[in-house]
Amino acid sequence: MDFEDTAEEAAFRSEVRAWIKANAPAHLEAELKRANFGSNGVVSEDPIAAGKAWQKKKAEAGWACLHWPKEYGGAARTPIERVIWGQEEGPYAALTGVFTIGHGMCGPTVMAWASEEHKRKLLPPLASGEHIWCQLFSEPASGSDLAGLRTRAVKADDGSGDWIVNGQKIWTSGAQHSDWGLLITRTNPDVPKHKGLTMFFLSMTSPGVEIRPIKQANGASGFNEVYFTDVRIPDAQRLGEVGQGWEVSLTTLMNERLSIGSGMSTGFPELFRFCMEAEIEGRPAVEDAAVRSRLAQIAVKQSGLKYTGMRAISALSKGETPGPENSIGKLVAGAAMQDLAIFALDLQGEAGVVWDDDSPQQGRFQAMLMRSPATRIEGGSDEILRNIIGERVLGLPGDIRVDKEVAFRDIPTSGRAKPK
Amino acid sequence: MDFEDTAEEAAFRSEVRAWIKANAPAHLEAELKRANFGSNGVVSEDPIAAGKAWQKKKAEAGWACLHWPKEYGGAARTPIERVIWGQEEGPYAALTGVFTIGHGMCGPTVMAWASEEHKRKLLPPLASGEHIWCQLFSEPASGSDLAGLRTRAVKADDGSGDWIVNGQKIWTSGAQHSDWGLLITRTNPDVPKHKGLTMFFLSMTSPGVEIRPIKQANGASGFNEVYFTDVRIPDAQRLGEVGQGWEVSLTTLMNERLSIGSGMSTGFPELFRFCMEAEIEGRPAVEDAAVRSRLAQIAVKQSGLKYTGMRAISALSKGETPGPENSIGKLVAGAAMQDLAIFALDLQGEAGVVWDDDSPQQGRFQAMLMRSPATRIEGGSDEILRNIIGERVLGLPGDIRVDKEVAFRDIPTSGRAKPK
Amino acid sequence: MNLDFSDDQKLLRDHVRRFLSEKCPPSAVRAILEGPESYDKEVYRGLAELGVLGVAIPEEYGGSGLTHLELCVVAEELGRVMAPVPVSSSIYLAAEFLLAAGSKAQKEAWLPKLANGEAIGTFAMSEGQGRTSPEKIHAKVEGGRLTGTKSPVADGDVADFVIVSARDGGGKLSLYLVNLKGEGVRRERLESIDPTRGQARLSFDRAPAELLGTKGDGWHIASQVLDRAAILMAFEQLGGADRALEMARDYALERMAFGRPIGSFQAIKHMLADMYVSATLARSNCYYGAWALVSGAAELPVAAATARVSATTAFQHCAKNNIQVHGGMGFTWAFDCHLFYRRSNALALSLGSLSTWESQLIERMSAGNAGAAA
Amino acid sequence: MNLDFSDDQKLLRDHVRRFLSEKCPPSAVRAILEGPESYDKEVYRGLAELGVLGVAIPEEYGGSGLTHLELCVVAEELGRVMAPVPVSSSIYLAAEFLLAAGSKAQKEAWLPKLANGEAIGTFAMSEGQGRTSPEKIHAKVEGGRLTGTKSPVADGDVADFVIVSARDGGGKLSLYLVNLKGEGVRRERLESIDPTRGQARLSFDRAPAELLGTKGDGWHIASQVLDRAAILMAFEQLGGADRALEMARDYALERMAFGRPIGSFQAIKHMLADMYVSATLARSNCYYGAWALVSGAAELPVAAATARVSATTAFQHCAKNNIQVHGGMGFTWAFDCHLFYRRSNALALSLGSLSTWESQLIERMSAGNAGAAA
Repeated sequence: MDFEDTAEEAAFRSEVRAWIKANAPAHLEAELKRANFGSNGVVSEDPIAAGKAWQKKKAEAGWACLHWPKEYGGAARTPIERVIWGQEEGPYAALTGVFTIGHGMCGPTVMAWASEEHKRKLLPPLASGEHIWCQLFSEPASGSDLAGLRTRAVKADDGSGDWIVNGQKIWTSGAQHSDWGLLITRTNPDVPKHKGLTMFFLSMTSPGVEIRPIKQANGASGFNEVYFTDVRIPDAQRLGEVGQGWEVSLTTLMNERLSIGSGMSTGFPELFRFCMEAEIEGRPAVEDAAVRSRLAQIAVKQSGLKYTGMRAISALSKGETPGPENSIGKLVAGAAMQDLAIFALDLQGEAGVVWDDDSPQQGRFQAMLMRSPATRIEGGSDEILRNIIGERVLGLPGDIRVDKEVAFRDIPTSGRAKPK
Repeated sequence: MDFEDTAEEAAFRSEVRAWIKANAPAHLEAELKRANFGSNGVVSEDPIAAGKAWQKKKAEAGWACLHWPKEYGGAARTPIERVIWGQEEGPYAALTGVFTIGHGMCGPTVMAWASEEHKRKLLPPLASGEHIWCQLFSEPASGSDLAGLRTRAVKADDGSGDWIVNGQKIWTSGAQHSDWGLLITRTNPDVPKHKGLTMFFLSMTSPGVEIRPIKQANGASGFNEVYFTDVRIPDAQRLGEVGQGWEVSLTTLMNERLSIGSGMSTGFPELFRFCMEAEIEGRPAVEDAAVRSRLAQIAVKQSGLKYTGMRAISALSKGETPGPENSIGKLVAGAAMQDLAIFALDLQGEAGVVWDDDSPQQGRFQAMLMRSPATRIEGGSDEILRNIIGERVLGLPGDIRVDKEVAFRDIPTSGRAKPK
Repeated sequence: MNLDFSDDQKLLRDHVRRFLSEKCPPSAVRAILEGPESYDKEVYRGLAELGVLGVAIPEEYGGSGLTHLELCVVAEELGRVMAPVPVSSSIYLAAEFLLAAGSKAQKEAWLPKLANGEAIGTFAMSEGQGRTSPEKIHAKVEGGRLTGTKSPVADGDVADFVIVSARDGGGKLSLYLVNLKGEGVRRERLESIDPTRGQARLSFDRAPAELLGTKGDGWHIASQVLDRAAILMAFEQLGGADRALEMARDYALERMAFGRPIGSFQAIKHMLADMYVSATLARSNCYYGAWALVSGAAELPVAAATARVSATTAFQHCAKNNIQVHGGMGFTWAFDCHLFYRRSNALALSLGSLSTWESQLIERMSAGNAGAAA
Repeated sequence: MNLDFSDDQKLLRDHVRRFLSEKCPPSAVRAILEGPESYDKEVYRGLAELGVLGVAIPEEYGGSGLTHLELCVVAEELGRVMAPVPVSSSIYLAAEFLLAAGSKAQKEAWLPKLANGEAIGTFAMSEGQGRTSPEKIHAKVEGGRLTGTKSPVADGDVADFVIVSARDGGGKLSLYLVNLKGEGVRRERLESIDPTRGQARLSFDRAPAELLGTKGDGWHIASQVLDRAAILMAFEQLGGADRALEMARDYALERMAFGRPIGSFQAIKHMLADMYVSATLARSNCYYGAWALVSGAAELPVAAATARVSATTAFQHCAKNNIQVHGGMGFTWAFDCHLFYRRSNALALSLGSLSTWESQLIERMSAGNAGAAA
């Protein structure tokens, strides 16, 4: 039970720390620390360019994609070294948020399924920040039920072997900045849904690709819709066999869940600070019994997530694989943040309705109120996460499935038709 | 919007009030008001005999089973008159709790399905309190899933036409006091589960019927197990056709849900009184902000249930059928009471663990703590109630069923076998 | 016993619902959300023409002289469609203040105009962060002139006059009526979590102010009127909760996942059942409030807090889970879920926050109305 | 970083678990629940023989001189099986008080006996209803004699000595050690919601009492020891939460309804997932507490309250829903669900109730350890 580095870890940490101190864009630190939901906070220069520059610098010094093999632009470091890097990088990590999906999900998928030639071509510029990747999975009619996707890829009738893609993807983060996309399509609707899927990668500048930002409920636009109209993809850009797309996608999604952070924030530090400053009946809010009870329950969630993350890091440090504990992070943090925001506004009284720079903490709680519903949905809704915990962690049986043995085209698409 | 009686209702109420004042066993009132979970509170004399005596007196004066036809021992009164009677009967209603299942569920089932001869024989002594009935439905392996019951009835091989019953029922309230029981059995395991059931009534003194009280988690014994060993039932005591038992049982269960009361208690009045008396840091607990917030949320639940009940009564008063609102009562009250009990103990500090007559309100909150888990399960668990609200009130589709088209004997009985 | 609206009141409800479904569809709400206007003038004019604004204003002051029950009916319908109009400020508050404490002249000057929609009134108490309490009111009136700042003031950007709580010369809290078109008034529109209802900061610099009600009686009158307004607001919240529940239910029936309507999954089904439970509790508590409002019952303060706490909880609960049922779509600007979410959280704060009303409920019950919710 | 127990500590855990699964099955817990005994003497003797009681007691006082981490491991295992033994009173409290404030003579007199199970100690602070606070302590010591009543005192019916908080001649709070086998002591066993752990009322009438620690330092010492005990108790609660979750999960896999294991229904599956979440948060917070306990960190008070609040919440949550998952069976005396339910609610109150610890957590964080949970 300690928070100390091993000797090797300490040596690595000081090396990292020294390099970051010498090389990080310190002039952006203040902006990065103000980062809010869905942006890295940089306003004084182009945030994407700043991210690319930082990634390039890291790559040149051998600090990019620490866990990747060297031949693909990585540094072949251990998982715990990656964690230590992340801790030391601190606020500067936000700079390269635009690469998260490429490095965390698309890269590993390419590594597992692409030809050696493609890997050597695609991965190094992804690692070095030259290329941005996005993930084209979700569709308007298939969110939680990803395998219900409808974007069609059919063989071109010109004998080229190319595929022609038509359809629509949604919730694509960073599509507008991306050079490459990882695209899952339906190539056969006459077999059960999981069996008729095929995975591709494609250039986002391919003719027929159209990107439209989605305006979110909170007014921001962190996501996009991507439309495909007769987009041509060479067969060589297929990942896995035809019909093997579901299996390929599991590589991507598993990598999504493997990512280990310091735990998501519930917003507790901000709320606590606010309750130290705000007053109820002339006394600090933090002295109010009702406030204390609410704060305490959120505090132990925040703390529990923090130390759950540290337990996972401890496992990595010993060369073990972390347990399933980290799956609770978003489930706990999303709901907690929403409750917290509502409570913080309540403490502001009638003025809580106002959302401007004069609001406490520049309107941070109003922003949390409006952003937190998305946290409870994106990347696996609360309900899907509870299913995953129930089934994969606790070993409970899956939901009864009515759509597994049926040809995709025979699965009902409207709820008004009576379900079987 | 008023709480006034119509002229007719007011006349009826004063007639009832006068009769009750003149006839009710006033010497038991104090004991009845102390009634706790699962008993009518009478200790100074035999509580069952006291209940029978009160029912008999009511019957002789024409106040028994107000909503039943006169030929079966009732008074052919309107639903609102029944409600008014209940309001005026007040604490004395607890006296005849042992008839609740007979009058509310068994009687209506007999009325709907028995021969005229049986109705004239069985119902008047039930109405007058001479006979007590119980309902033999649930089994150890079929609670929420009632139709999964296993108690077998097979035709006797002596050509008598009698049925021979073997099996076990559970959660039978009042079995030890009952003269008659309403019994659902499986007569055909080779057809789907809902189609192989048959309903009977039988004398609880039949040879082969054995009643064993169940000791509950709180130490009380309000329920029984009833074992059937080669119990013989004449075919004339069948209700409905062979295989029609499920349909017959729906009559019983529908009547269970139709009962309209003044709303279940969450325990709020007791908690409020306690918080007026208890102290936190030298001030009344009711002045503590955390206590206030908790109290307020329970208060509006208690109040909401009360006025939901009154809305149902209002509908009856206008000759309408109440809406589905009353289905929320037990769901709200059960969970609220459990939370409330835990909170009340918290306020008692370390002394909350003690459960004796010196505990606040004679240990009522400790009793609530230990009884409330049952409230959330009996007569439809929280989960079943949410299903009912979702499906019958909101019109959502039923759960996917894997057991409806299968012969009963082929339905898996152990979870370790993989479900289909 | 008749804890229900009368047949005539139900007819009125149908009437208002028809009008609003035609004139105030979600696109009208969005027009205010996204456009430069603070409220929907056409809808407001229509409501005035229907006689709906003056429904609880006596005939002698230009109203139709019906009861507050009719106003409850109207409020629920306005809440269902999240009507972007200043009814709560002008009718639940300004008109009620005039009725409760206005002089005959004041009533005659303003009530007919409020009833026919020609003028809009509002009420200003809060002066910034935190729960409003008497000590926090610093605005003052000297020599008939008001100086101070009130923020936020609902519909303060469009109102013609405002009733302000301020300190009189002796430092006591009194109420004043201030014409916002007059001198010494500065208004600033404020950004808020629910732009479909205007919020403003009103700054007064020696603005002419006339006393409303007895001097020194300001907190007392305001408490009474706020209780009445809370019941009407609870009906608005109830309407919103019900509509958010319906929207979620409809989507759960239509939306497919894994080959089934998502409403067949217990996670969604039970979420909807819990929404139904809280909306039903809120409805029953609102009816209790409506009864207290018209019967002049001594338990009005308890009934008001009960209805308000219950309806605030229900609307926030239903609006929040409506998004969750909708999944990603529920978080798009294009879907209407966020309109309910915004409104539910805005109304939870207007007239005082949930924790304030919770505290008041228990304070009032312990002051002697303990039997009320037993 | 190693926020985990060491391999040796895990070996100890396996060892203790094996012992308890053999010697302390549910039937042993039931024997105490239903029988006349206050605790399981055989299990207690066995724990002593294993060296488990003295695991954190220095060798010079008859212990094995390991760390409190080993004691955390033991506590979790005791919690899993709801061992009906007075370890929390005798070891987490009495021994810790002696270690924190006892004179050499006091330590020598009692610690070896606590370590080998020959004697049982406990701690008595509460004098009745409500949160314990200094003002509520009326027991007093004059001329070395204690007079007053303490209730409830866990394991007070079987303890050999008790450490009592009482007022000294000057009215200041001090701690005293009282031999319960001596004169002037009356004990009454109290009925409780969890009869598997004895509770008693101790009445003292001029009972000989010797000072423990510095005069007037009673509240301060007690706070420090209670913080340490709270972390150990949190591990007991964590063990109980985990075991209740496992029991519910196993039942959900086995029990069939509608032709499927009930664990395949989302209502049950998601209930279990939420139990897992709270147990996982509690485990992580307990490890934080364990770290603070052995590292002597300045944030020990915050860590103790964090672990305690989290573990209390988790155990109550898991024990409550374990019954719900079991349905009717869960409410029978014959099933073990109520053992967890009783224990979870009893432990939630021992050492001070949940609301007390919640309040303390935030008070401590605002006193300067704000960064701790950030």
